[in-house]
Amino acid sequence: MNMLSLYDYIFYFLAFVVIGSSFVVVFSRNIIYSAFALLFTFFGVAGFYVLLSADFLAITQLLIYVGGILVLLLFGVMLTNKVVDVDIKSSTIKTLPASIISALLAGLLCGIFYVTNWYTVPTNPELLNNTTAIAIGHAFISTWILPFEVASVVLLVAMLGAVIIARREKGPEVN
Amino acid sequence: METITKTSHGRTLRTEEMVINMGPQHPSTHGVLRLELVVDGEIVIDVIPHIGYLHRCFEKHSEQMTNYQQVIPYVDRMDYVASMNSELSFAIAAEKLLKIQIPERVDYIRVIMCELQRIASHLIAIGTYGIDIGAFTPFLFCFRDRERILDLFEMTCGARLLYNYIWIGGLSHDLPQQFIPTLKEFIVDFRKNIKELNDLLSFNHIFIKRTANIGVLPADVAINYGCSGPMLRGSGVKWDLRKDEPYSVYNKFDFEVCVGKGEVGTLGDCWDRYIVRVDEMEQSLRIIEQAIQTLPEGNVQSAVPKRIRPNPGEAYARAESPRGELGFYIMSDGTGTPYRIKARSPAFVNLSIISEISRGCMIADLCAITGSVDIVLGEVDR
Amino acid sequence: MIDWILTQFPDSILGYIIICAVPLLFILPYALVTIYLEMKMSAHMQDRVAYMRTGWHGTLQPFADILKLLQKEDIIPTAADKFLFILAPYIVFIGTYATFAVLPFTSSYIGSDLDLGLFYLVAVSSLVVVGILMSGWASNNKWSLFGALRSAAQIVSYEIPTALVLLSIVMIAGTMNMQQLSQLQSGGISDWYIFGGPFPIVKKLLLLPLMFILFLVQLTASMAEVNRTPFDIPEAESELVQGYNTEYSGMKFAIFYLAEYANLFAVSAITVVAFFGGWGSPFGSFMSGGVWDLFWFVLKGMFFVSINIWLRWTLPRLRVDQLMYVSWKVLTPFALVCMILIGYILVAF
Amino acid sequence: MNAITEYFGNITQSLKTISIGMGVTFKHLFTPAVTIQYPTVKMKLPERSRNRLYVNMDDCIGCDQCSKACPVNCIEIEIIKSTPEDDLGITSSGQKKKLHVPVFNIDIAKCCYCGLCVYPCPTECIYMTNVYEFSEFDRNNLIYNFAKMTPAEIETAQIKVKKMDEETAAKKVAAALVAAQAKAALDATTQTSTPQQPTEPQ
Repeated sequence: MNMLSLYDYIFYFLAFVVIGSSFVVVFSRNIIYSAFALLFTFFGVAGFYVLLSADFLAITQLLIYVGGILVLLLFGVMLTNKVVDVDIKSSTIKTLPASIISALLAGLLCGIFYVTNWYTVPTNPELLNNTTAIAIGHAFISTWILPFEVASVVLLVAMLGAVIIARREKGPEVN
Repeated sequence: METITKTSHGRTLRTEEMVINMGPQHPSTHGVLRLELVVDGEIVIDVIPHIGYLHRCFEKHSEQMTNYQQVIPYVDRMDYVASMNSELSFAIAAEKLLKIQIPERVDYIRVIMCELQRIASHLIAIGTYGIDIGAFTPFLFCFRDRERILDLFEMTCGARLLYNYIWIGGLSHDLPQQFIPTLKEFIVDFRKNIKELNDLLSFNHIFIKRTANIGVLPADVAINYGCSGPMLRGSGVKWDLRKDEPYSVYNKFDFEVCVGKGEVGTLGDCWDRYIVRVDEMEQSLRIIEQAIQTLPEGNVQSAVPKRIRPNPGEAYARAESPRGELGFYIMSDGTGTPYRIKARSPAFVNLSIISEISRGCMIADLCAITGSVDIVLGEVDR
Repeated sequence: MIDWILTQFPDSILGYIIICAVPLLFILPYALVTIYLEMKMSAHMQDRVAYMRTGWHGTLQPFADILKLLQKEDIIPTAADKFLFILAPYIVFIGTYATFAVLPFTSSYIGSDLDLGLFYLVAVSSLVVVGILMSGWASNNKWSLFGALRSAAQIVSYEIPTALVLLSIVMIAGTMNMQQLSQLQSGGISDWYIFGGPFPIVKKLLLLPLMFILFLVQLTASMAEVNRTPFDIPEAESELVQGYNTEYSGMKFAIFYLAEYANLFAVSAITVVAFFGGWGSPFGSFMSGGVWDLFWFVLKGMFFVSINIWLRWTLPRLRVDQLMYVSWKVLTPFALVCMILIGYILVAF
Repeated sequence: MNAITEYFGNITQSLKTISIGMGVTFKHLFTPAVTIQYPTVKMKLPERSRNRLYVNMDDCIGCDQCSKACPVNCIEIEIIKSTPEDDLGITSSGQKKKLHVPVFNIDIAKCCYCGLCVYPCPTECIYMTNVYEFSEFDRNNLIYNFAKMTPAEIETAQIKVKKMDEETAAKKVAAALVAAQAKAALDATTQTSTPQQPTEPQ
């Protein structure tokens, strides 16, 4: 058996963090705990990106998922949850269909995992030190410019929509 | 407190307001005031003030005293940052009951002391108001100047806070020799310091943005609620007992009644109330300067009665304390013990307006409003 | 320097752990010095003298403070969510500490010479938000929750002007690497980006006003990101008692405190790297290299820390909505306009 | 247009006033401090300062005026009359002391430092000193006992007074008896009357 390298240790540690915290997200009765556990999940995934030397993606993961989505989620949960009185509890409903669908999904993923011909590169320090930002930038501005721009338009529309919804609440209310 | 709102899509949204207690131990309630807030996020829906945490039965206690003179130390403890003014009010009421004439020198010294006390009290109001808004440094600048006034008081009567200086019919001590020169020095320095304070706080843009158009108190509402002092003058009502119903020797001095003008926002907002206090300090300096120029000679204790036994009857006298109209009602049954004493404390009346002017403001504004009312809980609860 | 440490511990995780601990060597003494500096500066601004008893002019007082905090009873409110309550200060500190990984202390030392240094800085500061939200919620105190929500909203909003400013710098420099950014400005005071950067004179003069505006934006936004007056609304003592860390005591409070001060240096260091030449000496190659680099970097950082302290003891506090106004309606448009203008200048010259 | 001027006006005003404020605080960075290092450096108290009370028992005549003047009843005085043969000495102002003062307690914890007790004192023996550092861990230690009499002295004084009282009472009884007899003799001719009871002197 091969001696495990440092990277392997880090990989298994991150895998443990991701899987463990995902379990907390799914199974915790306290919705706040679920939300906070997401933090570790996102972090673990960012760690995987780093191990795959996708540094730009890793940092974007942090910026968008931790800084944006998670904070938003926490805001939502905290403002709807009563602080002192009762907690919103998550409970399991419709166990049977859920487990069937989950099993199917898991089977599908495993199938893909085994069928796919993975493109492997030897661990190359040279590659690790190079940023992917330049390549991503070039790709966005040349090959994928249309989807990139369309995505930004979609975001703009979403933002305007959010503003309109937020404004409507302030108007005269139907009681 | 649960409100059910129907959105335009016909779905119901249940929202609930949060009830939160501000005080009795809260940094910005200036003592043991408890404000029960109903808030919707940061917006204050309702404010319910709860008072009485500092109630010491001043009025009932006074009725147990064997001597009118003994009431004065208790009066000191009502408005403990402006004791001189409380003493003056009580002394005037008692003198009215006794029907005695007091020497002119006594009146002049009383005016000097009360105006110094007004400056000291306003310095606290301004300084703590700075803290309410978040600026700490002006507070210590104010306290530095206030210390010098307290030094003057200590030099005169031996106490720094609770003086027992103004007696019925006179004063406990005459002015010490070095009082007038020290006071003159102080006036010169203090004029500079007011300017510095204005640079640092009053005209700071952030400060103006935090206080202008906040807690607007229209003149008619202020009058209806019985507000007085800088609270009323901040709303543009020119009412000052020193001018409109002169007591002591205030009619001999030339000074202006400062009113809010709505310079940076709406008339009657927090900034107006604040700036009225700053301007009043300047006017007090003017009064003091005139008083020390024309200070008559004489004995300050010649009219102090040996035994204070007023004839059966009643008297009410009011004076302008730094917080407003402070009145004392005294009823005598002919013995040395007061039969009934009632104080009309301005801070209590001014506080009653707080829920009226702070509906719909934000929590941060509530601190600004509470600070601009300038309450002293010792006087509110008595 | 990192290579040297790694060669001492070949192929072992120990070397990496030691590398991770190096910034602590800086943060702890720095925090002590800054506590002292803050107390002394505030006192002298208010005509006081502050600490005088512990040691010469009270120099040992910060140690005494830390010692006191270490000994204090560690109170956890009964109604608090115990697990999150304990976890929160550490998450806040981790978020702050992570920024130190990419600060170029000298030309030879940087924790991690990331190519995406600036981008990483922007991303990692969001971790602090989660920790603050956690502490506010776990305290089970309405004032704490207010503080936490305010803080989160504040930091999230102020990230945008900061990001725009840093983006402008990246556009000019063409790199996000902190070490390279410093290297580009190492030619003395006239090469610093605040004075237009190392460019021909016309371009320099055109860039100069824009850089000055960007610097002001960055200074304001960085103050807001570390919750200091005039943007200290999350812990506004007159409104929220102490905000999200009201319920904390003892060592947990000390960690919040340490994180706050460390964060203060981190944002100052970002300003230094982006505008004031990082570790570069103002006299070009004179007094540069080796320990001088560290000296200049820390000196410049401490200069901005003192400016923060100075402002804190001068200004009143803004209100929540005014804070948002400043971020969204003043800083962001200004930064955006500057960025676009810089783009034009860069294309034209 | 108005909104735009206001917008830029706000920004320039903020920058301007902030820099003015910073100037003020910067100036103060170099002004000497006004505070003092209290326990090592102390401010000179003015002559009239009112702090801890002190009673010079040599001059006290036990008149109870101070206790009556006190608004918070913090002075507790007990007296024992002296017999004619006792010589209690004279006060510094030459007044003759007539009363023993076995108890003269001042509860400084209750004292409100109003100074009202100082003015009525006929011998100026109670006055306010400039001592202000007298905190205690036990509240009872704040009750100051100024009386100098030992328990033995108190007892002898009490016995003496009792004896004297008894003597005077006996004298009174005798006198009353004589008077009653005379009166009875007088009344006997007119009407009957109730015999008078001797009263205990207060």
